[in-house]
Amino acid sequence: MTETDLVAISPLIFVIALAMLIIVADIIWPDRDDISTGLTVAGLLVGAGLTVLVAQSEAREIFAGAYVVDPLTSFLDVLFLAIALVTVLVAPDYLRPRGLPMAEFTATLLFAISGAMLISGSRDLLVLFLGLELLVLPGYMLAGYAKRDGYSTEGAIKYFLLGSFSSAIFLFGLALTWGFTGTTRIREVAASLAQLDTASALAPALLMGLALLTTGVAFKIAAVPFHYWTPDAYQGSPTPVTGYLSVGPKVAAFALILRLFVEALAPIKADWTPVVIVLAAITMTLGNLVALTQDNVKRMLAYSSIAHTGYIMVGLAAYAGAPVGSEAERAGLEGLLFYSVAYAFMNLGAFAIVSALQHRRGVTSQIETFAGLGRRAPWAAILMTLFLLSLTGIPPTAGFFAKAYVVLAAVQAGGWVSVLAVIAVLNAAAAAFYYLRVVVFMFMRDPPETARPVLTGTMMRAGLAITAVMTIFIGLVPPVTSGVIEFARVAAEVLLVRTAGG
Amino acid sequence: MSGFLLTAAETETPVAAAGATDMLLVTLLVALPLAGFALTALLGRRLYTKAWVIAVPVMIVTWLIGLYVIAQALGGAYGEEGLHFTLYRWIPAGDFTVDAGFLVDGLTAALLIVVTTVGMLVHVYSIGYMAHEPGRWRFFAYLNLFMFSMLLLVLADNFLVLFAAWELVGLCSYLLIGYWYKRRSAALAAKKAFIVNRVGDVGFGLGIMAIWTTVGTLNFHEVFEALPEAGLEPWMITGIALLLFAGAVGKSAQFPLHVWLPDAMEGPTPVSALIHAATMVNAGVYLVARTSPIFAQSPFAMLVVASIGIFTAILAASIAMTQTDIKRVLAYSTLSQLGYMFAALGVGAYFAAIFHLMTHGFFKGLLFLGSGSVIHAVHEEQDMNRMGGLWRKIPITHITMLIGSIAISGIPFFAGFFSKDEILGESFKLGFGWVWFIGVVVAVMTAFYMFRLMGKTFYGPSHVDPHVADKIHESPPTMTIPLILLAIPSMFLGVAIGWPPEGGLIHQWLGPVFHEAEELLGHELEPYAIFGIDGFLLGASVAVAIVGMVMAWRYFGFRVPLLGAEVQPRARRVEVLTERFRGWYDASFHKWWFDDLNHLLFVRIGGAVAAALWWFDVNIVDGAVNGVARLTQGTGREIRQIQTGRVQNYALGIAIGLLVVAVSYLVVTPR
Amino acid sequence: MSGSLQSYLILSALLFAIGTFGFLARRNAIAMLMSIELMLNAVNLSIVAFGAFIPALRGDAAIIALMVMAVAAAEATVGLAIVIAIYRNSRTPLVDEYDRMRQ
Amino acid sequence: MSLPETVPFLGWAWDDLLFLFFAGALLGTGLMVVIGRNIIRSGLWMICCFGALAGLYVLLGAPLIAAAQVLIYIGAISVLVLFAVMLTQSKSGPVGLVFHHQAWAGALAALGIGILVAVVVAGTAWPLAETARTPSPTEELALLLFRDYVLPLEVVSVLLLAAVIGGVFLAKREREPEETIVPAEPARERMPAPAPAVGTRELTP
Repeated sequence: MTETDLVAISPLIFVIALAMLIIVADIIWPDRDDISTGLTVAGLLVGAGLTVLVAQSEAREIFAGAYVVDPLTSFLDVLFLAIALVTVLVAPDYLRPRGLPMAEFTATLLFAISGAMLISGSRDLLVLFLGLELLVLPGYMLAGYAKRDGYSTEGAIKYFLLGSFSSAIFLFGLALTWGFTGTTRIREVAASLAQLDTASALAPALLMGLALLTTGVAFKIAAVPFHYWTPDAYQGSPTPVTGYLSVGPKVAAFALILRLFVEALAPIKADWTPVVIVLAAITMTLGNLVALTQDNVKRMLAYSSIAHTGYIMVGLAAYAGAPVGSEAERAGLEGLLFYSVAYAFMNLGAFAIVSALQHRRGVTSQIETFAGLGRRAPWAAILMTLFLLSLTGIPPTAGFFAKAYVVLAAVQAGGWVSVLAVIAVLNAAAAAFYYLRVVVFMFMRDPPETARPVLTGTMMRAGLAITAVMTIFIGLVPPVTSGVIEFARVAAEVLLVRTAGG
Repeated sequence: MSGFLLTAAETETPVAAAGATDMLLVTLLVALPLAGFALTALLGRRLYTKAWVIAVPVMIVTWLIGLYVIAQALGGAYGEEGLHFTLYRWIPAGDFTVDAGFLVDGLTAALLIVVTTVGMLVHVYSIGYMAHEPGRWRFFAYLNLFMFSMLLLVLADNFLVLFAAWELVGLCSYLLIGYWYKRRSAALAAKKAFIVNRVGDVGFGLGIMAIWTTVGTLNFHEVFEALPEAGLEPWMITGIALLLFAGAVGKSAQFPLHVWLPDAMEGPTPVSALIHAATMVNAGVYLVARTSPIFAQSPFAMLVVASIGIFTAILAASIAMTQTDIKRVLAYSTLSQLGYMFAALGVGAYFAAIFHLMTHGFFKGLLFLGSGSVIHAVHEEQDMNRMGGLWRKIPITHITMLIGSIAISGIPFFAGFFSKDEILGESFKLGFGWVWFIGVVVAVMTAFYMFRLMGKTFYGPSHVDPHVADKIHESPPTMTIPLILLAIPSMFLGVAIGWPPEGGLIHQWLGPVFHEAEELLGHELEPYAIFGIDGFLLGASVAVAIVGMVMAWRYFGFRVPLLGAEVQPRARRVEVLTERFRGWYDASFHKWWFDDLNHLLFVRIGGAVAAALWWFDVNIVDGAVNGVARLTQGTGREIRQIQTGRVQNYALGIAIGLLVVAVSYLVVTPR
Repeated sequence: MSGSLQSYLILSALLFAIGTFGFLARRNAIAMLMSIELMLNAVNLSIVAFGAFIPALRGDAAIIALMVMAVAAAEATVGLAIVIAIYRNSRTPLVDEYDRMRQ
Repeated sequence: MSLPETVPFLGWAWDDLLFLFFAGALLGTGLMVVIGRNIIRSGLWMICCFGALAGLYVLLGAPLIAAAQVLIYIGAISVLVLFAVMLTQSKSGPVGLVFHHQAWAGALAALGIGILVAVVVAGTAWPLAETARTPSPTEELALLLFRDYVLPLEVVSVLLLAAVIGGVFLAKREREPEETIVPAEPARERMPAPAPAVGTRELTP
């Protein structure tokens, strides 16, 4: 451990320190939500600044090659910090009326984010696993954060039990891979796998390890048929937590896939490509089909997030299915990263609106809650429409380009992956139906008699503003779009250069 | 920001006259309605009864700017290629770059004439029509948003912007059809329109993707230049063309995706006039015309376009003859006329198609607004069996609708005559005799059902509810003035731009646009011969129009405007048709022939076919659309059963998933 | 027998299967948690076995095994806290009765 | 006195006998954990299971891990689990309702996974493995821990901290919050107080 190591990893240390600081502050000034929230918001902004500063210098491996700070790390770290920021801005309006404290919430959230940041730069299987645990354990607690609410704890226990089950499976996969290659360092794993005889069959233990790893990560990204926990955990969680759960752990799990599958297991990508293609296809389709039948908006968005996992996996499949060294490989990864950014903001925005509506206790997330919103709270209705249109993939929103990128990458990759492109387009068309159903309720139904005005705090408005601006700007304003794309491209190239170099 | 704003495309140098002013004005053309939408949406509720004070003036200014741009474009100020400039680089991602660019050429200008004029008049009309509607700010906001989208659609210079606008007009149409959402039928109709359109959009989207992957650009001009040189297999060109056509079929409501348009009449009548008659439904025709260089490379795709077009024309016309809801007659009529346009596009008569699009936009807009005025007068009654004798009470509506009906029926020298005759004549001369023949049959039906509509509504004894009858009065000036203003082009537009045949203004305007497609098709037209084949074709179509019209008079009554003579309707005549017609037409062969044909067509076969087609439409096509929706939802409902809520079930699912994945790695896909 | 890597790995696989069975079959949340502990221990056994038979992994294995234990402890803490919280709400530790959210 | 080279009568190496003993104990106790009807007994069986595992670790030449196993698992985790069992079993906890009705399917799936993994690990020629065991030296371990694995070490401490903070929050009993005094809203999203009877279900919200 040297000074440069510490400088390079300073954003991560900063986030952890911030979490501890908030706990200490809460002990000194108990029950002061404003202090915790203010500290967190300021801290996250500083942390983002720090990440950008660190990103200016050369990419380097630190901690004896266990961690790396490269453009991909920076790209993902900034995204994670933004996700945390929006979540913290949205949360008080929901938590305060329910008597839930902010301090523990933000601290737990920051621990989870530090886990995500650990994954983003991890170059070691053990660090990867620990990062994953640091990501998901606070996630379980956040899901059960409304501990007096039966739905919240029910979602949490389901999430916890199944999550731990999948963690054990994932760990077994890691152990087999590790035992086979004899190293935990990702670079050396890749080098060891690259030396394998490409003509003959792989060792069964390696394939079994691959199967266990696939199952583990497929669970974390909520790919069908490992998605069961998603609807229950999402519906039960306090709404701001649902927003976070639907993007934070998902994007972090994709970061894990990038570091593990795209980097360490790249030499044997021909073996896992078919499974990814099949999983992507059924994930998109099933997510959409079931979302069609939902009457609870949170649950509908949960299924829709499964469908979005499928779209992101199309990008992964494009990378995996493309010939090594081809342009489509890069396009696929770029699409995956771009989609993650667009998805993070539009989905957080949609959940933020649901949170805002549930400002008063006892307001459900049933679709009837949205009836006549266009009349009652035009701004909320317009923003919700924006997010839903973006989720549908209607141009010129961010969601449209995200879909366009992954689909075009899939077409470029050719072969079976191009079939995925067609499935994705068909699914996008079907998805319009259930997203629009909410729009119908907002603009074409009368508000219920019992409806009371929607209240929003300043923080909530700031959170909504960030997500809305990003959703529009990524679609419409070229400097923003090209900035995100450039960033994604540089980040994607990092992985490709390294895998090509062995 | 200014760095990438308003830069003329480097590849093409617009002539000097098209300076920054023109670019600014074209940009304003889309920016103003958008601003109008934003302002109305934000301030709407405070404007209260005067919800229109922003939307309508904005539209009038837009119209004036539109007139200037149209004059410039058609006056040749923008050169043969048209004004083409890039607002900004929309998607700047390596090889996937798309510019938000505008293109104003003859075709765009032709569309602009219809879109801005009808749009402006419908806005004015809505002031009166929606006067008693609470919450009408919503209506005006949507209307402005629609105008923005539609103008963006016709001004786009590449497929992606076009697609964005395509989706936006669909969304606006959806919002406006469901405007009276408390009516369940309206909400259902809106949903149906959206779903059916999405089916077409999937095709359109795939077509755009196919274009991008084959030629690597989405700009219209670049695509048209690159496609013939890309060395594509013929089936690929056909595939791209048919995918694009799928989008057009959805938006323009052609068979088999036509089911949404009649239901869309649940929306307020100004919406029906603007979106579902004059503008949005034309987008499909515009798309096929705009991409004519692609279609021209595939004879098969052309054949498909022509067949679907002419089949929709006769299908819709036959149905229109039996409807009693005034707006539904007009809706089927719109389908039928759009079918004509596609038939024209399919045979390669591009000028005729756009010409008919323009004339139809005006006279169908007029007819719809007129029907709105009628509905208004008889207190929201749409059933023609409960109208009649209205001509005395609402004279302006009557006269203007009569003009519209004459125009659509193809009576010389009203607008529809020129455009319809050009479609039929060119079909025949280009060797599509069957298209011509069916087209002529449709012309008879058109004249018949339009004057049936006129007769049932305006002439003969009144069947209006006695309580309402006393209160019938002419609509306010905000409604009648647009009617009068639309009646003028319905009368004179044809002769103004369509005469002399094949040398009229419309040919000069659109010549450069369709030059490439015409060359690809290799069409060589004989010079127009009024005393030869053209005279015969013209005579034939006029004759059938008159026959249809006269028959309708006989059955449903008429009042000859200047002479003041009245033909009494004969309600029982349909039942005793055979004998009467035999006696009437015995004298001459032709008359006998028509007698027989009419008998056959309208009484026996016509009735049966119309009934069968109606049945087919309601049960099979409609049923299929609903069935797909039901099937999808049903599947979803089945699948959601696996979400039992029990952790053990979920865990078992994961364990089985793990086994399947492991077996697939170890057994199914080993190296 | 005791001198071959395979026998330890097979043992580990069997223990993993026992844990899996417990997780799939038991109704009690804490019993499920115990099953997960068994699974983690099975993995640990294979890790330590790798360390014993693969010279390159000698040191790594011990550290990884320690880390996995720590993770297991953290997981148990969180899991038991959640179990206690839900028990306060619904007065039953039987997980399959927590099925108010489904489909 | 020294032991004979091999196990008398059987001719096995002593290590093999120990392995068989611990392996048998491990699987037997493990099975008891998952099929035991009484959850408290299951917890006790789990402690035995962990003990057997510690024995195996010693056999594998990793006494440090064995010690940690005893300290962490038996000393901490098991006790934690037993406490939780006591906390949640006092009032209800019908002993008869141990298994889910789909247990047979679970058994099949677990058997499948177990056999598959066992066959696979047995059938693999581990490329780096040697036939002889090498004991892990403790000093080297310390060096590794603070050089190559310093990041994981730090992360684990953060992980434990996070778990403790969250665990305390979730498990701590709140004073009755004041909102119960405020007139209650129609609480569709909140759990009704009484526990549903076994086998009954409520409608999905």
